[in-house]
Amino acid sequence: MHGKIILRVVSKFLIPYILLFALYVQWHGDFGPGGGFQAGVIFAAGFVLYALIFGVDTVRTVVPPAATRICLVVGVLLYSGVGVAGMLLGANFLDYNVLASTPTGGQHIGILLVEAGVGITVASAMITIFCTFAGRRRDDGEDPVA
Amino acid sequence: MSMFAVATVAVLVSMYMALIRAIRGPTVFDRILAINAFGTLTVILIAVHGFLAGRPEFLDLSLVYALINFIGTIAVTKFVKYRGMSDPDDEGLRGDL
Amino acid sequence: MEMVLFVLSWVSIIAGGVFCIIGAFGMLKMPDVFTRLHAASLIDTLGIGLIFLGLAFQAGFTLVLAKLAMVLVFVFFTSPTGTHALCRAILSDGMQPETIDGSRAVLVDEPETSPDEADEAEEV
Amino acid sequence: MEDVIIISLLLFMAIAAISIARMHNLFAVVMMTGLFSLLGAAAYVVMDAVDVAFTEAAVGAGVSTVLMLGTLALTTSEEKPASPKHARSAFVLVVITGAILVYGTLDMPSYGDPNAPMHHHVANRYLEASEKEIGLPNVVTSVLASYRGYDTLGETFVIFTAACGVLAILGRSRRPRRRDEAETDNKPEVDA
Repeated sequence: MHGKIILRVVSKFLIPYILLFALYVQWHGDFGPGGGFQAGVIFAAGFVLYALIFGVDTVRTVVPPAATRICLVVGVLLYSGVGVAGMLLGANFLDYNVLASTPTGGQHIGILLVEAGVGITVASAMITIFCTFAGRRRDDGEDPVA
Repeated sequence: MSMFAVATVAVLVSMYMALIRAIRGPTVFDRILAINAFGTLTVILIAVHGFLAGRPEFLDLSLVYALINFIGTIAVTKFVKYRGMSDPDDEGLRGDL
Repeated sequence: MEMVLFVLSWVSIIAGGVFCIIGAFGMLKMPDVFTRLHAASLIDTLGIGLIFLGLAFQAGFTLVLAKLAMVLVFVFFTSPTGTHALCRAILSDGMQPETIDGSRAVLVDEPETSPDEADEAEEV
Repeated sequence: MEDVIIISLLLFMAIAAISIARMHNLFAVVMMTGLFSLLGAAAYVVMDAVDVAFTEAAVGAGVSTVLMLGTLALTTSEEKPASPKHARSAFVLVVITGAILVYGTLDMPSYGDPNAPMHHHVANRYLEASEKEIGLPNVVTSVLASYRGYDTLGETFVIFTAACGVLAILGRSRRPRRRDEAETDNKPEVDA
């Protein structure tokens, strides 16, 4: 186990803070720079770091393939669902004014949910794409060291 | 000339030298090294520019840069060493960086 | 007090800038990868550390100070780790540091590289 | 001072781009592209487009570099040598295209021009009304998520489609992995 310990310890120490920072970017996007897109990418970057050091298979036990696929759909449905909810309450598609008693309150809820949808989709899409690429072996070459 | 301007000039000069090393190579490790240093210099540049422009609130960006720089270095190193990213390192020393 | 802080931040920022330039210059002029690695680590430690210290003196006790500290702590942990990973990759690639008397450096815990792995490394 | 930073960053970007064009090792090209994105993001910060810089740093310099490395791991990392036969005609074509593009930029408003059409169309309305209509301090977020909600919905669908495309092409291994052949016989679902 000698040698590999440094990267493992440092990354184990850092990954929770990376995910926390992603959540900060997600929910602080209303006030400062950031938002769902950036937060999703940073969240996925935490998992990418984990995959690089502990292997893609380990990540796949933490986040099973089915989970990322479901999250991928959930994010898109959450975004469209907010739009449809506005329609059901008697306004236009993606009009958030009617979601709460006051227009600004409705806008606040709508934007929060929409950003959450974007974040979930982007994070699960990035994790899916990375694991699909990295989990595959080269087709032409030999398996390096069985 | 404020102190931030001095720091900016120093960082820009260093960035130029790091860029030349990244282009010149000669081995792939020289490039990784130069790009890693370049990322750190960018982190400094963004922080110093925030103070220079009088709005130092945007330091979140520096954090993102530092994070991305680290992940990029690890990814590139792993790629160079193993020609791929798929190998788990549970057994033996494969996948060890 | 103001004056002291002002002088301190000037000194830190100038010193940090000088270390950045020395590090980058060394990275450009040093003869082999290991010495360049050594020069580049100057930027990641003293360069960013001193410049951020100087900025911290200017920031005062605000959220900005906390963010500066966070970036510094992050770089403090990640930069040596990245350099360590890179150095092990270079060593496993078969490169050796140049020594004065031409002897090879002794690597304590480097695993034996299998022949086909060494072949692959050469393609890069 | 801002001008000095911008001009140096653009100069570095030009140097990096030219060196990318002259390289043959695709691995080095991927790394230099990451550096190029980093420079672009720094330039966005200097131009005060903080949200764009955020995205460029996270996506352009970070994740896309990692994904391109993943692609290289599956294919090859050396560029095939181009045939020198068409080099001259290709150069002429590139120069002409570049000249046309530069000619096109002559009609654009100059950098930072306050009279540019962009500043007189809808931007002012957003800036004035956002505070009381949406109530968020960050106007970029309110434009992105509320005023231009349709566009962002479209972007989300684009990412969703990209992930679906990757899954459709690479999601299932064509052959089971050698190392865990015994395991894969029991489980039909392999990876991704």
